[in-house]
Amino acid sequence: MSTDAAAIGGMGRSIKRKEDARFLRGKGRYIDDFKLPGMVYMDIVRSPYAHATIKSIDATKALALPGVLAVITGKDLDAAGLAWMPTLMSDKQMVLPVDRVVYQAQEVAAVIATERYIAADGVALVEVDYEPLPPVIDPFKALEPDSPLVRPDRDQKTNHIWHWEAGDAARTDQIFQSADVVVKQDLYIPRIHVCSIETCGCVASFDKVEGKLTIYMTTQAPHAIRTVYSLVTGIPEHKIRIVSPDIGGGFGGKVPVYPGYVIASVASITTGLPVKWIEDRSENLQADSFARDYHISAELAAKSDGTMQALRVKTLADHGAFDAAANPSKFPAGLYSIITGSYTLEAAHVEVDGVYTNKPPGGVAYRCSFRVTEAVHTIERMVDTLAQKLQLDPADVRMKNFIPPDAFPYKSATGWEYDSGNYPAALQKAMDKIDYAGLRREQAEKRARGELMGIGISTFTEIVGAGPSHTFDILGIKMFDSCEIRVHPTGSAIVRIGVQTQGQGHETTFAQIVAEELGLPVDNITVEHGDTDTAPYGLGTYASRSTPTAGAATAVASRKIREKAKKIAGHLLEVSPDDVEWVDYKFQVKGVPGRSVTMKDIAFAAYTNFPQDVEAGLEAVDYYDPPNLTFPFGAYICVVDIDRGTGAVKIRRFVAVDDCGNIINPMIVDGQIHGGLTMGMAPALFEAITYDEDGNIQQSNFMDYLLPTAMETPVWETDKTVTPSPHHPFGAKGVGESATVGAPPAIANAVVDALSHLGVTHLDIPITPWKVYAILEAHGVAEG
Amino acid sequence: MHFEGSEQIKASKETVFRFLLDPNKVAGCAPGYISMDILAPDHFKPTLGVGVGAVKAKFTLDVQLQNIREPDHGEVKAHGVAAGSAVDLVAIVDLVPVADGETTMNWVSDVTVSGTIASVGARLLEGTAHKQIAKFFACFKQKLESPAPEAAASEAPTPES
Amino acid sequence: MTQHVTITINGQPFEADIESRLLLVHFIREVANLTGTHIGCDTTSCGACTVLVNGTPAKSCTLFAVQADGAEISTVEGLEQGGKLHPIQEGFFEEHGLQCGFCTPGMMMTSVAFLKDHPNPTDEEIRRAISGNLCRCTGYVNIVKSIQYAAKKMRDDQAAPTPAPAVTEAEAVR
Amino acid sequence: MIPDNFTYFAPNSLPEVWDLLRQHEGDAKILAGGQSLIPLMKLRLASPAYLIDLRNVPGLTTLEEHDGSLVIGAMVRESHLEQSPLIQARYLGIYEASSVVADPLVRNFATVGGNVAHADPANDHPAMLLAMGAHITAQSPRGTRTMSLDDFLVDTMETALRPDEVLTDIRVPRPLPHTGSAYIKLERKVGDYAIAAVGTMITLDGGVCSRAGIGLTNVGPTAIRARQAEAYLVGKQPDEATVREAARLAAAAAEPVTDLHGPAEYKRSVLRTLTARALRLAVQRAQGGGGQ
Repeated sequence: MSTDAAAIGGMGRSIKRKEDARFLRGKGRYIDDFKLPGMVYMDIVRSPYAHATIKSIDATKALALPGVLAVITGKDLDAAGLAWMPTLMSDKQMVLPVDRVVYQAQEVAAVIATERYIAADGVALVEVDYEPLPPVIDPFKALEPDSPLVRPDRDQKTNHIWHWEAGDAARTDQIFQSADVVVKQDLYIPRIHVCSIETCGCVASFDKVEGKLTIYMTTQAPHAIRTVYSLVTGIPEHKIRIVSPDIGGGFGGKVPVYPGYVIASVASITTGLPVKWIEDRSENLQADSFARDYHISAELAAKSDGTMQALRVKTLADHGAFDAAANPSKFPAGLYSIITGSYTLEAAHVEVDGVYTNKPPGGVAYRCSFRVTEAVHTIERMVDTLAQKLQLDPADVRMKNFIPPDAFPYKSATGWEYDSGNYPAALQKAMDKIDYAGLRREQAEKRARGELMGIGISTFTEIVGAGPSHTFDILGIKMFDSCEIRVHPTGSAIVRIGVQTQGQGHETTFAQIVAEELGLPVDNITVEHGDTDTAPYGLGTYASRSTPTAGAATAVASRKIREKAKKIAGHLLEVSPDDVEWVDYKFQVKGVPGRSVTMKDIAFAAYTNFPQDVEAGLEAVDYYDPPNLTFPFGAYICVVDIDRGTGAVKIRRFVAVDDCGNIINPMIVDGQIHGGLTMGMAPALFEAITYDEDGNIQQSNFMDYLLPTAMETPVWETDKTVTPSPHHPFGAKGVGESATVGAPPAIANAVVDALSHLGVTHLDIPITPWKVYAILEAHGVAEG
Repeated sequence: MHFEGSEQIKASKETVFRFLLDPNKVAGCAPGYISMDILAPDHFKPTLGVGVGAVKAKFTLDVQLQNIREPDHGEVKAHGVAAGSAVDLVAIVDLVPVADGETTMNWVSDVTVSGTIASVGARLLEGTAHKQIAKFFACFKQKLESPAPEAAASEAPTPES
Repeated sequence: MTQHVTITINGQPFEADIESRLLLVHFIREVANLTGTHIGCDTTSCGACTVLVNGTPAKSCTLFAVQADGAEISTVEGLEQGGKLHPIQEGFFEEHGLQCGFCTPGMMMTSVAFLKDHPNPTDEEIRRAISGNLCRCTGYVNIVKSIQYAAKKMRDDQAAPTPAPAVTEAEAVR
Repeated sequence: MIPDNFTYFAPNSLPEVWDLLRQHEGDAKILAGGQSLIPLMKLRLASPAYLIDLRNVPGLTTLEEHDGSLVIGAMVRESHLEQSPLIQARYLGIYEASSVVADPLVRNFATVGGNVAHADPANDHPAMLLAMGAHITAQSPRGTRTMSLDDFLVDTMETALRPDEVLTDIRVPRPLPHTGSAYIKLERKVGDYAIAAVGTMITLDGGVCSRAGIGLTNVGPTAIRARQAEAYLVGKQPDEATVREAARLAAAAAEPVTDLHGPAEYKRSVLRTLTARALRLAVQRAQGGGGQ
């Protein structure tokens, strides 16, 4: 009968993770670990060209190879009406091409064979005759009238996809006309790739007798995929089961439906055998959805005392050959309009134009909620640019322009209603922790000696937790999320959620929510997710939405159970439910601490001894539609040293003060921030995907695409402030991506700061040693 | 990739040109020559094992001669696919007589490599391609100037390995 | 093209006729059905496939199984002995050294071999030792802590060996 | 990533290796550590029909001083070299080169022989070994041949090794007293190839440089010996001005190209820095007196 809070393991405790038991023993079940009876393997023929017509595909030699069962081409899929599929952004995408390829490494045909190695041999034997076409690589040239068309299948004979804007153009222009100061900066946020260490893959298994298609799939959003599959194929939705097993990292790259999943499904239906398809790293990097690739031109208008007034931003978004981004339907540029950041601005106007090029499709996240990284990088660089122009300290400019703590809820110039925040407190904490004043003194001394160090600040505001459903949907499916809880007679429980973990620790944190709300020990609660046959419908995990949406659903479902439990408690305590109160994880008769019953007692009674007017059992479901998004924030300070002989940048210190509202599990939150910071540093200093003029990708594997190791990664110093979300059931906000969003500008600002006395105002990421060295050389301060 | 060069060959323009039009002779100079199908006098398919060190890819090229202006000018268009890669090549040869029995062969070549080789091998590609192409044209000079070329060169070339 | 090999994994011999080209990682995963060893790249960069070959950490995607004929392989499945987690497993659990868990087996195998030669490592030495293993989730901070935890545990166990298990921790990983 | 199939041999003696090389000339590749070859095979950029693994051939794992030379057997693993007390004590430059080859796991299998014989200009050992005046031993049925590493490195991934020859060891002259060596690599991350790297060796005689070796990594078709810079140093006191001028000359010997590892001009500039740093370090070590 212990109601010891430690044994319950509820909110705010660093409970060790339940899921670790299997991972530590090598017993995780990742997609490539599945082996079904009779399973065959699929491998994919891919285009060496970025743009070409397909004159013919000859599979004779491949089919002659013993063990090859079938070769599937676009013509085969076309016959079944499946050569194209919808993207999440109301565009369509080739599953397999019928007559032309539009990016390098595009899927051209699939070989099905009895063994993985034979499938690979078969791929090498498929002969495809191509006629190369001029590729469209530069998105600016793509918009020129004489540019070749990437998508002649469309009615619109242009490479322009869409125009989107937010804010008040007229008011913004007006402020710019009369502003004391205007700073302008072009920024390029390069194309990058999430590169979860596990690549994508699936095992599709069609049961001919039942007519049921089961797909084990690396997906962050199993339910949405089931619905889309049903709509596209016509297979009734109850005859489709999507199972998302253990996922070896998602970060947004496992939200889209890739052609491989669809081809494997078709292959299973046609062969009647389970078909496994596992990407290799090269395929993953070359063909799966990319992130970012925004060409930005930003202007900030301010008063001469540093008061920021208005922001004007124009953007070209390179989407590759299909708009296969994974944003809410009404937001082709995601939540990019959060670009006014943590600051009070009188007005803002932000525009984005999407454009097609002969590159792989995408525009998905890289551990970032819907284009927030691009927005944060822009505003945080612009604040520094302004400070530099006015010769003010960038910390002072931020303090001066922060939305004041008492101004929340705050309506931003682009229309968002920020739920809560205390930006000055977070920045002050970071400045104190890192000894900002001391660092500035050190910098001045070093500068006098010719040494280069820089201090960079980023005070970002995130926007996470989509819904609410009136604004947010994915292909029309509203962005709520769900939880279903069943409490068993002996006081243990199973919790099923509509979101899907990829390392965030849901099996632990969601159990903690229920433990906190119901007073059942966390050890007695099992959390399940990822199987559409059993889990309640949900939109999945991405964009830091699990805690704000399904986490809220879990709390609300728990509270529904508690409501019912209260009636049973009254019955057991022989008082009116109105005379019962929930205190210290149990129900007690009001004012009589000795007379109480635990949830375990009640659970047993719910099946054995319940009042006449109460249904048997103890379970609840909640579909939670958040009233608003949540707005986590943080203040990051980065210190870099620059090697004058090589231009190499070394992060000496990095302090991250995050505020994600109330915290379920501090250990897990810290881990999320460590990982997020590393994925923020990576594009700031190392990662980028580029193409040569023929459309050849230049970073097609981990030899060329540079994921940081433990040696390049600094020791992250984390801290927090807590400003609860006023509208979330337990005041939480979501945290998975904050650090990835907030870190890049802190690093870029630090490098620019180190070079600012040379007149440097900007460096595009990734900041390579040669970009820095060129500046040092030009100013005669390079060593050697 | 764009490459160009020129060779001084101690042979008449006509002799050089005849050599260039003979696929068997030219193929003998191709890097890593393995075999060849001749489909027409101006259309043939040699199979080459091209590479450097351990790196080697087997290409079957589809070669088409075009814009032949005897005995001054010829163009070659070639296209091949291998190992997730493709190569597209155009070469233009102009012959200029310089002295009695001597000819300058000016050549330019544009090569596009796509796919795995271009992505993975970019670091080594340009240097390697340049060397192979320069070797190819230098080989003409050597064969044309070597003794008793007529008899030897009319036979089918010997594969490299 | 095929060859008969005997490869001992976690003390159990596996015999098979295999193609010369079969990668050791595929032997482990598909012949021995030990799927704790993962594959994350094509270019011997990520270390998700790290196992011990005769005690030495190796990227098993960059060895042919025929090269390991007669070798003793240790994988993540062999770490736990007699129902007792290896200190490295305990360390990763206690210090939250894993998130998605995909790189974890390789990370732990590298660490086990490292700690044998470096019982009292600095954080810098640990970072260098795991620099052939990529992790995308954790930012490495907690992995370093996990390895320090294991180092301390192993030192403590060395100083005051627990009486019960017949197999010492050090032997367990061989 | 699945390689093409091949026939695998693991012969027990050099004569067996030679036999196999002769039987399958042109189609066979020697497999040492395989850390470069196997990824190439997985990408199907290399598809040798026969692989001849040297792992069972005796005598290729020597690592000792012998007859005035350090003998590094072709199958000595990078990690073995890195951990060898002999190398750490007397051949610091080689130690430093081995400790930056790829990553620690790759080094457990990668071999020094493979690193040199692959003749990739980005590999780390050749430049350091050039600086130290290393020689290559190649054995064939026709006998044993020794050549300088300079002669061995012909072009990108091309060596002077004949089809029937096997690289069996690398010999580095034992350093004279008052010799120091160093290897400095600039890489963006562990596991990456060098943007540029420099190996240096300096012997001092009464404060004057009596011998100098400088090798450059990944700034030309092969590892490059900076001859002019070496010649410039000899007979001079290695003061700051001399070091800087030598560094300038070394950079001038490079033939860098613009690629993912940076613009050619940057590489040339950074070579000056790296050469100067590696020379200073070598001089400092030479002044320390130990034969390093």
